[in-house]
Amino acid sequence: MIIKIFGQLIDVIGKENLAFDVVEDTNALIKKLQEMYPPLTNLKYAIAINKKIIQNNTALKQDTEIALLPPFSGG
Amino acid sequence: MIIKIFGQLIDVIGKENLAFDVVEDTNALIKKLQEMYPPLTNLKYAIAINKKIIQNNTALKQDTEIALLPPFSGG
Amino acid sequence: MTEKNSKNIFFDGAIIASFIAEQIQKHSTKTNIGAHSIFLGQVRNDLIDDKKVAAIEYTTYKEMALEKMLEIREVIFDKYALTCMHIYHSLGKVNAGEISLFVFASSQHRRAAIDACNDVVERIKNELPVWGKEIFEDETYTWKQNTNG
Amino acid sequence: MTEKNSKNIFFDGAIIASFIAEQIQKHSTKTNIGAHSIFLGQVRNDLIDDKKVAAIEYTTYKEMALEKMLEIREVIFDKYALTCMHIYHSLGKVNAGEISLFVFASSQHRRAAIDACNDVVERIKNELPVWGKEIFEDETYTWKQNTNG
Repeated sequence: MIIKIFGQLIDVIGKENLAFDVVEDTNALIKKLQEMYPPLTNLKYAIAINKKIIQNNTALKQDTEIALLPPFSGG
Repeated sequence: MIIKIFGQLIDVIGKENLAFDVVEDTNALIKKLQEMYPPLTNLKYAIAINKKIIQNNTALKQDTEIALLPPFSGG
Repeated sequence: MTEKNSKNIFFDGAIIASFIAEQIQKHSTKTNIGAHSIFLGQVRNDLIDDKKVAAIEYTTYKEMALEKMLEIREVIFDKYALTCMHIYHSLGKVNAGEISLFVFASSQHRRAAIDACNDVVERIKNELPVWGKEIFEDETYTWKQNTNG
Repeated sequence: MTEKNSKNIFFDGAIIASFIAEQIQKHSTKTNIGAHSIFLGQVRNDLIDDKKVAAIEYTTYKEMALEKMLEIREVIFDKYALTCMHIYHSLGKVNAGEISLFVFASSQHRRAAIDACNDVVERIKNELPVWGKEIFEDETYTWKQNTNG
């Protein structure tokens, strides 16, 4: 699966599209991301699944659209 | 003294500047105006003395700037 | 009373879009501004007793209105952290679809500009000695009455 | 999803004053409108740790942002008696003093346009996936943080 990365998280992860082995759910995703990119642990970000921000652990599939969103600063 | 007339009151009084014998105060003025122009009795208007709307009876002199102001409708 | 504050707010006829654009453009040099809030009043072709409003003709008690406007400016600048505020009101005939009021408030952060603009519009409607005569298509007229919204 | 509603709100680079004037001018044919409320966000040259912001570079998650904007439009049109509403947000580089956000709400009576414009600006700042990178005069940068005012 591909994870879209935005804003300051691009500085941390180093790319805008992160290829990733499929994981079961968003909890597993967060755990694995934090192992790979320890600075994420201290950063605030939301996860969008199919263009909606999720509040709870959510199942993932190969074709799920996943994005990591740091706090918005438009306007 | 001259009384400045504005808005719909011009339709009632027929002029924009009404020459008037000096009266003592605004209560006397209102009374006299209503005698001369009976429709005024049913109209809502404020009196401005020297460009300030007055709430209470106010003394008048020959050179006092007097204006009759119907409800505002700018904007 | 500074020169800046004593300026005339009245505008002969409708306020045109290119004038508004010029005013906006002028503020690009004020790089401490982060937010502009603009209110535009546009003449509606209301139906009143089956007759359509074609235009509004505005008159004012100019000396009192300018004095009142200075008072309003002072209250607003005391109340909100504004960078600047500009107000223009038409006098004379403004056709339906044209703009008769332009309020333009600017500040560093958005809350001040938005709240000040809103506050000023209410004060202009309620406190400024201006009268609108609604002229119908058949050239008869009625006197405009302001509502609260 | 109507054509009108699905339109792109994003604008390449700064929003220029003449574009705003054109948008205002277009509404002169809508003679049922009595009030326009406009919000403009302008890039400030803030001092951050002694360095001056020269520009903001905006990026977005476009597919999500446009979907979110449709949701916001629906909420706003349900909540306020608007005639129309137009929103434009810059992407890419916008220099200090230039405009990056243009919200334009119109209604018959002023309350709806003013309240809707204010509401939409808050939602755009809080809910739209857009990020601003503040670029300093020396070409280093920091990521913008939105405040509540």
